[in-house]
This record gives sequence, structure tokens and C-alpha cells, in this order.
Amino acid sequence: MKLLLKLPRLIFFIGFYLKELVLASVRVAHDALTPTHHMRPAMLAIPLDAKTDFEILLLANLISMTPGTVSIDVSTDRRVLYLHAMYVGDPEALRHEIKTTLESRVLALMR
Amino acid sequence: MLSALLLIFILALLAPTLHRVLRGATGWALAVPVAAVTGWFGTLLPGIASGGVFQESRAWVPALGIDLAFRIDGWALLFLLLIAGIGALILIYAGGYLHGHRHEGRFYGFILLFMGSMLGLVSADNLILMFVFWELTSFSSYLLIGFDHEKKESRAAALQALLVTGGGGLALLAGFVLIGKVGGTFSFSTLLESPDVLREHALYLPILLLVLAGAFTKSAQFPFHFWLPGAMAAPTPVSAYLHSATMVKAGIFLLGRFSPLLGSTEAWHQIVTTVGAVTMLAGALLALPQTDLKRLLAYSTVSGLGTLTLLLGIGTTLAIKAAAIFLLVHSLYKGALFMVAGAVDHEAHTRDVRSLSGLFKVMPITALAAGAAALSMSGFPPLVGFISKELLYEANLEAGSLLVTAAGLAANVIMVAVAIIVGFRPFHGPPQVAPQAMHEPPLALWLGPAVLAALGLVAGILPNLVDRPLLAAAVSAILGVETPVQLKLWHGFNLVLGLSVLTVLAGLAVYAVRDRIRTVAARLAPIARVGPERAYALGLQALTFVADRQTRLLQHGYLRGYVLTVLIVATALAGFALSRFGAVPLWIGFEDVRFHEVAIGVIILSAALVAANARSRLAAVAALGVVGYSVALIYGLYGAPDLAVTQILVETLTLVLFVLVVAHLPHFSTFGGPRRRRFDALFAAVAGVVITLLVLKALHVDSGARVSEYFAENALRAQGRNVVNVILVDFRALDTLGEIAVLSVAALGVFALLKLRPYSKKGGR
Amino acid sequence: MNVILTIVFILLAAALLLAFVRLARGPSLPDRVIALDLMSLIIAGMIAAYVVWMRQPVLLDAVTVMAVISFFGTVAFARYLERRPTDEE
Amino acid sequence: MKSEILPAIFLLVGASFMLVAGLGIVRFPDLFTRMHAASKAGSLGLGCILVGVAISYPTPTVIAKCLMVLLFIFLTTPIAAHMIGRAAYFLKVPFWKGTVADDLKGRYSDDRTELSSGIEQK
Amino acid sequence: MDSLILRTAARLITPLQLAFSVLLLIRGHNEPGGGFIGGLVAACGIALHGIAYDIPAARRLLRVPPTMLIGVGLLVATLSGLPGLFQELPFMTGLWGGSVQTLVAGELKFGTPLLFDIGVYLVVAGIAVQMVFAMAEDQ
Amino acid sequence: METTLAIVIGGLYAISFYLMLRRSMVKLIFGLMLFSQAVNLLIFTAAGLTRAQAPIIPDGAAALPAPYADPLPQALILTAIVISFGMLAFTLALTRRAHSTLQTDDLDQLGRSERP
Amino acid sequence: MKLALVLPLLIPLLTAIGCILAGASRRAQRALSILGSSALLAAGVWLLREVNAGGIQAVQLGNWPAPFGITLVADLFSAIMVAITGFVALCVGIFALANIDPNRERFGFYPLYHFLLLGVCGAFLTGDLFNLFVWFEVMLMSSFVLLALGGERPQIEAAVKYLTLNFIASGLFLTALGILYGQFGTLNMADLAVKLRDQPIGVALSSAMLLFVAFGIKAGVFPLFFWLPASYHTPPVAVSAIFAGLLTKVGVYALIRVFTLIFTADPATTHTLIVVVSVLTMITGVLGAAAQYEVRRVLSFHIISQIGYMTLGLGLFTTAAIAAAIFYVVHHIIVKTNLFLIAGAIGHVRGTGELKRLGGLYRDYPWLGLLFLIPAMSLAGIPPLSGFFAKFALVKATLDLPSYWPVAAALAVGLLTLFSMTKIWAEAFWKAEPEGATGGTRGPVPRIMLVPIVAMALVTVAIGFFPGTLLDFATRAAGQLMNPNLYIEAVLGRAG
Ligand code: NA
Ligand code: NA
Repeated sequence: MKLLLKLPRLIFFIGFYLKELVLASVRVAHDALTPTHHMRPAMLAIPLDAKTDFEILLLANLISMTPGTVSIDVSTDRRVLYLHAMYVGDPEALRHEIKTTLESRVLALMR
Repeated sequence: MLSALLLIFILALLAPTLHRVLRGATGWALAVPVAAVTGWFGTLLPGIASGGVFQESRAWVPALGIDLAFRIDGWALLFLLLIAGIGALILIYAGGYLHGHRHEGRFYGFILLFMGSMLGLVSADNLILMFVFWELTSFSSYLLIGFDHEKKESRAAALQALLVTGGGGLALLAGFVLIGKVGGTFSFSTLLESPDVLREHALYLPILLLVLAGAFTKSAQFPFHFWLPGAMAAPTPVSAYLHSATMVKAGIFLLGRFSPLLGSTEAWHQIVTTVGAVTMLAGALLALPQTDLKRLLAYSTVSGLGTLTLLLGIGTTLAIKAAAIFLLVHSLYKGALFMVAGAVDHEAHTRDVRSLSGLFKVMPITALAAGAAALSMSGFPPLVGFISKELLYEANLEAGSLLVTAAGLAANVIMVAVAIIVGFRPFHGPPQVAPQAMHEPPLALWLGPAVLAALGLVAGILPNLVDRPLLAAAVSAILGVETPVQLKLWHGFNLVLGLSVLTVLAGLAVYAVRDRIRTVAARLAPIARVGPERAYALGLQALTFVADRQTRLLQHGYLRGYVLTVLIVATALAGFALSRFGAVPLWIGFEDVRFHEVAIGVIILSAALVAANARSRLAAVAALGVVGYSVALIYGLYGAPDLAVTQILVETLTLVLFVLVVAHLPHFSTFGGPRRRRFDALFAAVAGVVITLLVLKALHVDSGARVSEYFAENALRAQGRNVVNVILVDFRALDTLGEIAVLSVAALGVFALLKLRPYSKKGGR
Repeated sequence: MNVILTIVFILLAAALLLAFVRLARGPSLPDRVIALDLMSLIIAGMIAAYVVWMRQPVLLDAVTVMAVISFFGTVAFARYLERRPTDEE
Repeated sequence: MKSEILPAIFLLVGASFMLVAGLGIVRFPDLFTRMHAASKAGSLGLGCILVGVAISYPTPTVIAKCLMVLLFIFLTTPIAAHMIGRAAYFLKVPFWKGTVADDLKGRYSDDRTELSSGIEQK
Repeated sequence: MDSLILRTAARLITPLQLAFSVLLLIRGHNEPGGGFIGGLVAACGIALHGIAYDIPAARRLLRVPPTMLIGVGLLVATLSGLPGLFQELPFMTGLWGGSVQTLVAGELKFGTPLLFDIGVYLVVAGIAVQMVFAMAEDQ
Repeated sequence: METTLAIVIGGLYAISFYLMLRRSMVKLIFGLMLFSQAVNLLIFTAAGLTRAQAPIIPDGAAALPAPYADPLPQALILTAIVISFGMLAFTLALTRRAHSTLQTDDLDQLGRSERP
Repeated sequence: MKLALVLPLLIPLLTAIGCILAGASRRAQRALSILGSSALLAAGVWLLREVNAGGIQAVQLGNWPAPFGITLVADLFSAIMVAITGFVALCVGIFALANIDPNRERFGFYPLYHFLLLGVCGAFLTGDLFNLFVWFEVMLMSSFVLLALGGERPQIEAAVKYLTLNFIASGLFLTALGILYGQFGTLNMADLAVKLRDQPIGVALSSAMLLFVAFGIKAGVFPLFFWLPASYHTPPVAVSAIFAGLLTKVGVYALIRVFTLIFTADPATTHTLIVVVSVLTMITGVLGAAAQYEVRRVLSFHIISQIGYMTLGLGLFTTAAIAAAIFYVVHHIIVKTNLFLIAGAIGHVRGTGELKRLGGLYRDYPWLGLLFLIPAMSLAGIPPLSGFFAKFALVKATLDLPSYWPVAAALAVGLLTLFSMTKIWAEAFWKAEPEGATGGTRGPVPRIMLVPIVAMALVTVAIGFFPGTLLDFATRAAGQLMNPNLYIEAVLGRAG
């Protein structure tokens, strides 16, 4: 029952996710194909609201699968997730984007 | 005959136990059955004397033409009587000589084992059977010579005797096998029926040489004589028995046995006579300077054996007669003298003739026996030795070779001297050691010599006791024709008698100057160092040297070397086979090459190269992973999904295992210079080419039908669509069963290797 | 279709070669490991594409297993690397 | 005919992504950036190819298998990336000079058993 | 040191792999798969658990010691060859019984070869796990 | 393609032989690993290659429609792969043990027990 | 029905499984082990009687007709080998009870021992070339582990070499197999024999050569024997005894099998090669022994030189010669195993096998001395022991050759064998024990060790006094080998 209610959300989420994925790859492709590197990589810490193991796992995976970010590790107290990002204009903006676009959706899906 | 042998051998087995019961009486107790056997041989005499031959046969290994066939003719009987008769006396003697020795029991066992073998050897009709006993005599004499096994020299002497006679034995075996091949049988009797077959065959000379090699080594003929004096390390009863009366005469027996088959040819005469004469002289000359009683006797025995060989080489009726009688005589006096030497040693605790004298007062009986034997040895009438020497000279003269006659004379002259040194010298003059310290040896010790000496006397006075029945039969057996033997003590005044007298006088003269001879010999000693004995020693050294070198060359302990050898052999043989196959078509499958396939090939090879040259182990592991996955890809692309899947799984697991242990694996080390590396690379390249050609060749040959077609059609009958799996679990399930066995073992192994730590060496080996 | 698949395979083979170049070059062990990981992906892709080319759906199982297993090696590698003080050699 | 076009496109796209991944892993300046290329472009490439397969073989089993593969890929690739990236950080694999920030600096305990969030005090 | 992400993932993946391995085993007679492949996949699953957590945990997951798996597997494989002997048929003759329709693996036929394959599965899983454990514990 | 693979196989044999001739224990293992890969590939190739049908009988068919990849070599290689895996695992354990007892990668240190 | 062919595989396999499942209980494992080896002996004898009465036996496993399924075949040669394996297995199995320490027992000695036997019997009975490879691997893997079990330094060193060289051998074996299958599309030996008949010489020659190398390594012929002397002196005696008795013989068996059944097209090449190799093997082996001063090292090198005699029989390629070879194999299995066991007994009471540190055994252990002399003199070919007839039969057969030099070599090697046997005798038994030698339990030799030694000595003597029986078996076995049609018919059910 509960799951049925979530179904539209899930579908929408997957669609969004695939779009992000394609964009990310295109960007990587562009960078790989053009002689100069446009990237501004950084190792960033992102505060977590996700609590359970599976929430964290899912979030980490999604982060790794979306535009220029790869999850590196989660702090022992589970309050911060460290990730490597490839195109960091403004770290704060990136943090915010991830929390709103990704984390919220994940939590919505899980809870 | 067989039962007689079995009796002896069983006694040999029981002897040690028997000794534990009977203790001192064992010698006497054992002598009784042996004497009985002698008696039985005696009962054969009449039949054989009247030209008969005792035969007995039982199948053994028909497939190899070996059967338990025995043939007792006069020649064999003469030996049988000597062996068994003297054997009985020796057993008694040993009882006294070895009294209280810790291994006395075993000694009886060995000596009986030898006696049985010897009896078998002379009575065997089947050549291979004869060889069996021949080897047994060598082996048992090995045990007897090494009886004082904690003495290094005894062990050395035993080995020397074994290797020399054993070597000859192998030659003899080869000779026998050749005879069997030529004559179509190993049965001596059958061979006798067509005596010229061997002589006329192309293989005659090889056969002759091989058989003679056997005979000469056994009978200590020059240049193989050296082992005999060495064998004097054995206890005296052994020397008395083996090295005078019996074993050393086995070679003589063989010569006699085979002269009807191999004898009376130019080669035979030349070789046997020469060797015999040389041995006779050499033995005599070497004997003279000796100071040890037993070595004196040993060398004189060599000389005596030479004489016998010489006579058999001459091969005339007269010579054979002389040989037969001398064989008897020599056994009697030499056996007696050896036992005397033993008795003297036993009482005076020395065998050095220079420090022995005046023993007559303490051991008169022994002295008398010694004297009688010595007289017989130096050919004094009325002892039988005189008769035999007369015959000897006659034979030599008849042979017409002045050289031979002179040699014979010289040898006998020296024999006279030796006889005096051994038989009289120790007993006369003033006693050197305090007499009260010594006394007449016990009955057991003087009975033997006394009996033998007495026999010598009796046979001399009444020669007809021995000549007509026994010697005649023996001579006829050798000549192959009925030959009467008529011995008499007195031939009247003739050249031969003159020679005898001359011999004795000259002998006395030589005796007089013996000390000067010794000093001369001492100065000549260095010459001896280049003798055959030296050759033997060098031979042994060479053996160990070569063996050592070879082992260092082959089994050097460097794994790389082993691997290289193995791989080179494999490559070379495969390459050779290829060359035999002819041209290999290289174009196979060059049509429709595809980029990705070539790319995969390139990746596989370069990944392998990366693995080969990587400086980091894990980098190499990763590269190997690439090889593995790429191979899996090839399997996938060529219709083998199961293979691809298995390959991927195994590759991954391997990777994981590697990663798990790599922390405990050594780091790479690049040993070995560039030259070595270049060589290996070159060889590897060659091997690679060979393999490539092999594959192409295999692709070229294709003999149509394959068993897999059957699988393709019948898989459904096995209820499966995946033919590979059906093969694995049904068509060829046994392979799979074996395979999981391998895996289980591997798992047990990994577990044991990693969990079971080494511990104390106990129980290990 | 054949033409396209030929092209597809050329592309994939090229990718495979490139990934291998990284694996051979390193410089760090992690570099080699991700290269190997990528190669396993590409190989899976090749087999998948082959399914279409040769009409061999059974080959998909190879892809499945590859997906289920290959990362296991990578993880093991990482586990080992974590224990090392620095990149070896 | 038409049935063949769609899969063809997916295959081509997938293969191209693979090539991109290959280029990226060769050309990108440091391990972490290369990881981006490998994990994302690689898995995406495989994904596309699988879709192509599923379309050209629209049978339940094939589709099921393709979905299973996709599921596993998207479950496992990030894990691998996470493990490797972390290990690389321990090994002090150098960052590219253009890297702007390293929040991880000093957050791992020396024995690498603890990773602090840097906000424990709050 | 352990990783939250890996551990959580393992909790998902290991069961999947085990299930997958069984699937591979039972349909192996008709499609790629079979005892070897299934056993190896199962072993990988257990081993992954061992790497994500630790070997004792993996041993607990496995419940029986690997050696037992090996022994039992060998026994099953060997015994599967015997029934034929009682029907005057040679060793390892395949005998087939009924069959069931399965959702995931199509028709599943019961027979001694399947039994044999199960034995193989157990042995392979057992030895692979045994080796991984031994080497992992040998630190 | 056969020719290409034949060359690959030859190359693998060569490289594995070369590795087996090194003094380094670890390289020896690598040599053995490559060797078994090469052998399997040789069996696969020598039996003849076909890009077509995997030896799996399609639904409805009563037998394997030709042309199909020869299933027997596949079964043999599968056996060989698994066996050499067992061997390799044991070899690894052995090397690990040898390292802890001998403390070296140098195979030439292994001569001792043979040179008394 | 044809059960006799399967039991020699089932018994060791089930025994091994039982030992694995018995796990911690050493007593159970020991009991199972003895039970299993006794059963194996019984099965072997039964098989021998079956084959002796009913001619070559064959069973098509899985009920799939040859050449498609795997065929188990037992001709007289196989049956003899299986029976003798059972005998040796029982003897060594008993000896092991006293020789193997609890640690090794706990870590799987008994399962490994019976897996080894499984491999050996499988190799003797299979009629399929790849299946032969599988059994080789079973045998090898078990021997690897048995060799390394315990992990003492010399063991490890030996194991690395042993493993590497045999791994290579297996690789070459597979290479040959792959090529053969590629060419002829079959693995069944009888079928191969048929298919090779109408092939030009040289097509299969390369495979023949590779197989010769592969089997030659396992048999330990020159110059491929290095693994043997490098390893046999390192493990516990029970292990090296069973190795010495059986492993190389499996190689010899395989050589005889394929070079009488399959590769007979070009004897001028193959069998001449074998003769040359054999003679070199005899000589190098015996010289190697002359350079050794540790009992088991001496014995190991003698294995090699004796292998030369056996392969010589094959190389001569006449019924008589091959009969001699078979006779020699049986004789050597018993004698050599026994010598290793005696070496073990010596090590047990004296704690060493170094001749320099040994001595005084003749005084302290006279019966052991006698027990040593029997196999030792038999090995040296002293009549009337088994070794003499083995050598004599071979020499007799060799004289059919145009050239006599192999005979000369064989005889000379015999003398050198005598030399090293007497070396052991003189040093270990006759010589007085060196000062201050301690070590070993100085007590009596355990009965459990003596039982197998005595049993084998008795057999040696028995063969010596009644060689007819064995020789008859060997001759008929050779007859079957020289007439492959019998084998082919038994397997394929039709004349080749
Ligand atoms: Na052996
Ligand atoms: Na042997």
C-alpha cells in the first residue's frame, strides 16, 4: 500500500536521475575530448540528514552517479559525507544543491 | 641333490638359534649332517666311476629356461667331496677357533650358506642355476670376509672381493646368456650333445672372454689376483675354507666344466695358458717376501691356482690328469696349512714368521701335521704332493714349451721355500715366547690339519685309492672321453725326477737367502704401487669423482636450471617432430580478421608483458587480471558462455586470493644479469614459435568426425540443453568427480599449509 | 546492422585499449585498479553487444556474472591498499 | 528494419560512452578525476548497450537479465569508487594541482579507524 | 578499517549473490551455469561478506565449517553415481525422476546428474570459501 | 582469427616460459598462471573456432543445429581452469609459507636441502 | 556387473571422504584408513582374478557408448598395477600409523593418502586420455600436499621444485591433448589408436613427443628427473615410501600404455629415443646414488636408475622385453617401498639417515639387518631374489637387439647398484656407531613398523623362489599390450 503511493515518486525520481546521469557523462565527455581541462575538482564535506544505513548507502550511491561527484567516505558519527567533486564553482552552492536535489528526494522516498 | 642343498641351507638358517642351545658343541653338531652329505656323495662314486652321470631335474622358471637341473659327473664329484669333506672339518675347527665370539652363531650360518652355494655351483647343470649359486658364493664370502665388521680393512677387503668377483659374475652372466642364445638352451648336458656349436659360432670369442672373465676373477688369476691376499682379513677358518680349498677353485671348476665346450681352440690355449703361467709365477714371487703366515699362504695359493689354470690351458690328457691330482693335493695341504696358521695365531697371538719359533715343544701334533702338509707341498715322496709335481713337470715338458717348464720349475722352487717357512720354521729352534704361556690347541683346532695331512700321506702311499675311481672320472668328465688314470709313486730315474730333486735343492737355497730377498723386495715395494690393486683403488676414486661431478652438474639444486632443461627438451622434441611433419600452412584463418579480435590479442600479449616486467607485484596481478578477463572475452566471442563465466569467476577469485596473501609474499627482486635474461628471452621466443606452428599444424590436420557430434545429438537424451554442462555432469562426469577431488585436496592443502606450523623434528623421519 | 556493430566493436576495442594504457601506465596502484574495473565494464559491454550481433542471448549470463562479480576484485584491492602505509614501489 | 534502428542507436551511444570513459581515464590529470570518468561514463555505456540488447530481444528473460545487470552495476560501481578513492586518499595519491579544496585533510585518525565529521563539538 | 557503505551494500549484495548462485546451479543443465559456476558465485558472496565485515562474521553466516561442505559435497557427488549399480547399470548412469515448473529457471528435472551437480556446487563453494578464509585469517 | 590466436598463444607460452626461468618466486607463480591460461587457449583454438552458436540447444530443437562451437573442448577447458585454480591457490599458500620460512624471493636459496 | 572396475576408485574415494567427515577424531581416521586400504587390496585382487579369467574388462561409465563416454578398462597390466597398489597401500598405511605424527594426522594426512591412491588407481584404469590427465592431477595435488604437510624448511624447498616441474609436466600433457583432439576429435585411447593407424607418420609425432616429456617427467627419466631426488628425502618416510613405490610407476605405466597402444606408427623414432633415454637414465641415476651419503637420497637416485630398466623394456618393444619391464615394475614397487620403510625404521631408532652418523645396527638390530639385505640385494639383482629375475629377463630380451651396449650398461649399473647397497650396509650396519651418537628412540623397532617390512620382504623372497607365476602374468600382460586389437575390441566392441 505504502509502496504503491510511492510508485509515481519513484518513477519521477528515476527519470530525473537518468537526465542528471546523461548530463554528467556529456560533461565528462566534453572535458575528455577537449585538450584543456575545464574542471575545478575538490574534496568536500557534506552534512548529512540521512540516518539509517540504507539511506546513507542510497544517497552515497546516487551522489557517485550524478554530475561530477563521487562519494569518498562517511564520518564515523554519520554526520558528514565526504565526496570528490569535479566542477566546483562555489562549494556552498554545490552542498546546497546536493542536499536539496538529491538528499531530500532520497529521504522522501525512504521515509 | 636338491634335498642335500636344502638340508645345508636350512642348517644355515637354524645355525644361530642352534648355537644359542648347543653353544660350544655347535661345530661338532653341524659337522655330523655335513659329513653325512659327504658320505652320500661318496656313495655316488661307484656309479660315476663306471662312466655314469648322476642327474636330477625339477622345473623352476621354464619361461626363462631356468630349471633346477643338477649334473654330477666325475669333475663335479671331486669338488663335491672336497667341499663337503673339508667343510665338515672346518665347522669343527671354527668351533674351536671362534669359541666365545659374539657372532659365532651367525658365522656357522654364513659358512653353511657358502657351503650350500658352492655345492650347488659345482653340481648345477643349468647354467643360470649355476650362476645363481655363483653369485651366492660371492655374496656369502662378502659376509664372511667382513666378519670382523667393525674393522675398516675387513669391510674394505669384503667390498673389494665382492666387486671383483661380482664384476666377473656379471660378465659370466652375459656369457651364459649368449651361450643360451647361441646354443638355444641353458642346459649344460644338452649343450654337450653338440659340443662344436659354440666353437664354430661367430660369438665364440665374446662368449669365451666373458666366461673366462668370470673364472679368472673368481680364481684370483692375474691381474685380478689382488683381492685374495686382501681377503685374509677374514677369520682363518674362512681363509682355510674359501680361499684355499673351495671358492677360489670355482673358477678352476668353471674352466674344467667348459673346456669340452669352449676348450681346445687356439684362443683358449693362448689366453688360459698365458694367464695361468703368469699367475703361477707372480703368485710365487709375491709370496716369498711375505712375513705374515696367512699372506704367505695366500700368495702361494694364487700361484697354485695359476698352475691349475695353466694345466687346464694346456689341455692335454696328461695336463688334465696333473690338474685333477694337483687340485686334490693342493686342497689337502693348503687347507691343513691355513688351519695350522690359525692354530698358531690362536696360541702365539702372532702370525709373523720372524717372531715365531720353537713351537714344536708346545704343540707337537700341530707341528707334525704342519710338517706333513709342508712336505706334500714341496713335493717330497712319499707324499701325494710328489706324485702331483712329477705329473706337472711331465705335462709341462710334454707341452714342449721351455718357457712354461722353466716357469713351473721356478714357481715350485719358491713353493718349497715357502713350505719350509710355513711348515717347519715356526716349530724349530728356540721358543721365543714363554712356553708356559702356550699349550697344544684343543682337539677341534688340530683335528682338521691332522686329518688333511694324514690324507696327503695315505694318498701318496696308496695312490690307487684315489686315482682309479675319483680322478679318472674327473679327467674323463673334462676330456669328454673315458680316460684311465694310473698313478704311481715311483717312475724310475728320469728327467722329471731330476727336476724334482733340483727343485728341492734350489728351494732350500732360496730359503737360506730369504732375508736378503725380503730386503730386496722391500726396496722394490714402490713397483707394487702401480699394480692392479692400485688400479682398483683408482677405479673407486674415479667412480666417486665422476658421480660427484655429474650430480653437481645435473642435480645442482637450482630450480631455474631444472625448469630450463625440461623446457628445452620439450621444445627440442616438439620442434623435431614438426620438422618431420614438413611445411606448416600459415595462412589458416587469415581471411576475415576483425579489428576487435586483433585488439584483444594485442591487449593479452601486452598485458602479459606488463606482468612480466612490472616492478610492483600488484600491478602485475592487475595485468594478469586483464589477461584473464580478455581470455574470458575470447571464450565469450567464440560461443563458450560457460567458459567465459567460469573464467571471469576464477580470475576474480584468484585476484582476491592474491590480494589477500600479497602482503606476505616477498617483494620482487631482479636477480640474474642481462646476459642470462637475454638468453632466456631468446629461448622463450623460440619455444613460442614452435608452439604457434604446432597449433597451426593441428588446425591443418582434421580427420573429420568428432565425438562431440554425438553429444550434440544426444544431449536431450541426457535431459539437458546446455551440452557443456551435460558433458560435465553426465557424459564425462568422471572427469568432474576427479576434478572436485583435486579441488578438495587443494583446499586441504591450503588449510594445512597456513594453519599447521612446523614443530619439533620428532616423528618426522 | 552489421556495419553499425562493426563500428560499435571498433569503438569498444578502442576504449579497451585506452583503459589498458592507463593500467599499464599507472602510475599509482589505484589508477591501475580503476583501469581494470573499467576494462571489466567494457568487456561486459562487448559481450552484451555480441548478443545482438550473433543473436546469442545465452551470452547475457556472462554479462550478468561479470556485473555480479567483477567489483569484488576491486573491493578486495582497495581493502588491501588501505592497510599499506603508502603506495608500494 | 525499424526494429533494428533503436537498438543500433543505443549500442552506438553506449559504445561511445565507453570510448569517452577510456579517453577520460587516460587524459584526466589525477586519480580522482579519472575515477569520475571510469565509474560514470563506463557504467552509463554499459547501461545503454544493455538497453539496446533488451530492445532487440524483448523477451522476459532477457529483459530481466538486463535489469538485473543494471541494478548490480548501479549498486556496485559507486561502492568500488568509494573504496578505491578512500584507499587512494590513505596512500596519499597526489591531487591534481588544480584541486581547490580538501575537507578530508586531518579528519582521519592516525590509525585510520576513525573519521571525524569535524562538527562533533556541536 | 570497516566502511559503513560497503557493509550496508554487502548486506544487500551477499543474499542476492547467494540466490543467484542457486539459480545458476539449478538451471545449469539448460543454460549457462551449473555446479562450478554456482559454487564460485556463492563463494564470492560469502567472501564479500567476509571482506566487508570480518572472517568470523562470514563463518557465522556460513554456519557449517567449509570442510564439512567439501566432505558432504564429495559424498553427494559420489553417491549420485551409485543408484545405477542397483539396476545393473554402470557407475554414474543418469537416472531421471519427475520435474517441476519453476518461475525463474523454467522446467527443473530431478535426476542423479542434478544431484551430482549439487555435490559439485557444495564442493566448489566449500573449497573457495575455505581458501579465502585461510588466507584472510593468516594476517 | 585462428592465426592471430595461434600467435597470441605462442606469445603467452614464450612469456610464461620466460617468467618461469626467473629467480623470483613470485614471478615463477605468474609464469605458472600465464602458462595455464595459454594451455587453455591452445585447447580452445586447436579444436577450431566458430563465432556462431554456443553449444546450447534452443527450445524446440531436438539437437544442436550446426554450426555450433565444439562443446567438448569447452568442458575440458572448464575442468582445466578449475583444476589450475586449485593448483594456483595451493602454490600461493606454499609461496607464502616459503617466504615466511626462507625470508627471500630468491629461488636459488632453495638449493640448500639438495646440497648436503 | 563390472563392479570390479569401479571399486578401486570408489573405495579410496569413499575412504577419503570418510576421513574428511571424521574430522577431529584421529582414531576413526586411522581405522578408516586401514579398512580402506585393506578393501582396496581385496578389490585389486578381485579385479586381477576377473581379468585373468575373463580377459580385458571394460565398463562404459554413465552407460554412454565408447568413444563418447569415459571408459574404464582393465587389461592384465592395469589389473596387476591396481592389485600391487592395494598391497603397497596397505603396507605403507600400516607403517604410517607409527610414522605419522598427530599433527599431520589432524591436518588431513589420511584423506590425502587415500586421494593419492584414488589418483593412482584412476590412472591405471581409465581408457580416456583426458581422464588420465584428471587422475594425474588428483595424484599430483595429493602428493604436493603430502610433501609439504608439516612445513619444515626442507619440505617447503622440495615442494616448490616438485610442484613447479610437475605443473609444467601437466601443462605439456594438456598441450598434447589439445593438439590431439584438434586433429582427431577424440580422447578415447582405443579410438585414438584406431584413428592414428591410417595417418601418415609424423602427424601425431609432436603430440607423442610432448606426451613423452610429460610422462617422462612423472616417471623421472633422464634428463627430466630433477624433482625426484630434490624431494623424496624430505617428507615423513611413509610419504616418501608411497611416492617411491607408486608415483614414478604411474609415469612408466602411462608411457607403456600410450607407446604400445597409440603411438606405434614410428617406433624407429619414438622407441629408439626411449632406449637411448633409458640407458642414460640408468647410468645417471646410479652415479647420482654413488655420490649420496644419506639413505633416502641414495634410494631416491636408485629409483631413477631402475626406472631406466623399465623404460628400456618398453623401448625394446618386444613382448619379452615389455614382460620384463612389467615384472621389473612390480618387483621394484615392492622392493623400493620396503627399502624406504626400512630407512624409516632406522631413522626411528637412530634419529638420522646420514651414513656418517649411523652405525652399529648389525650389532644392535640383526633382524633389521636381514630385513634390509633382502630388498637391498634384490635391488642389486643378487639371485635368487626378485631383482635378479627382473634383470635377467630384461637382459635376455635385450640380447635380441642388434647392438649389445644396453646390456653392458644394464649389467654395469647392476654392479654399481650393488656398490651403493653395500655402502649403506657397511656404513649403517657393519660400521661401529660413531662416538656420542644419540637420537632416535634407542628401543626396539615398533612391531607396527616391522609388520609391513616383513610382509614385503616375504613377498620379495617369494617372487625370487617362484618367479614363474609373476613372469607368466607379466608375459600375458605384455602379450595383450603388443596386440592392441584386444584392447580396442574390449573398449569399442569392434575390431580396430
Ligand atoms: Na616415485
Ligand atoms: Na619408484
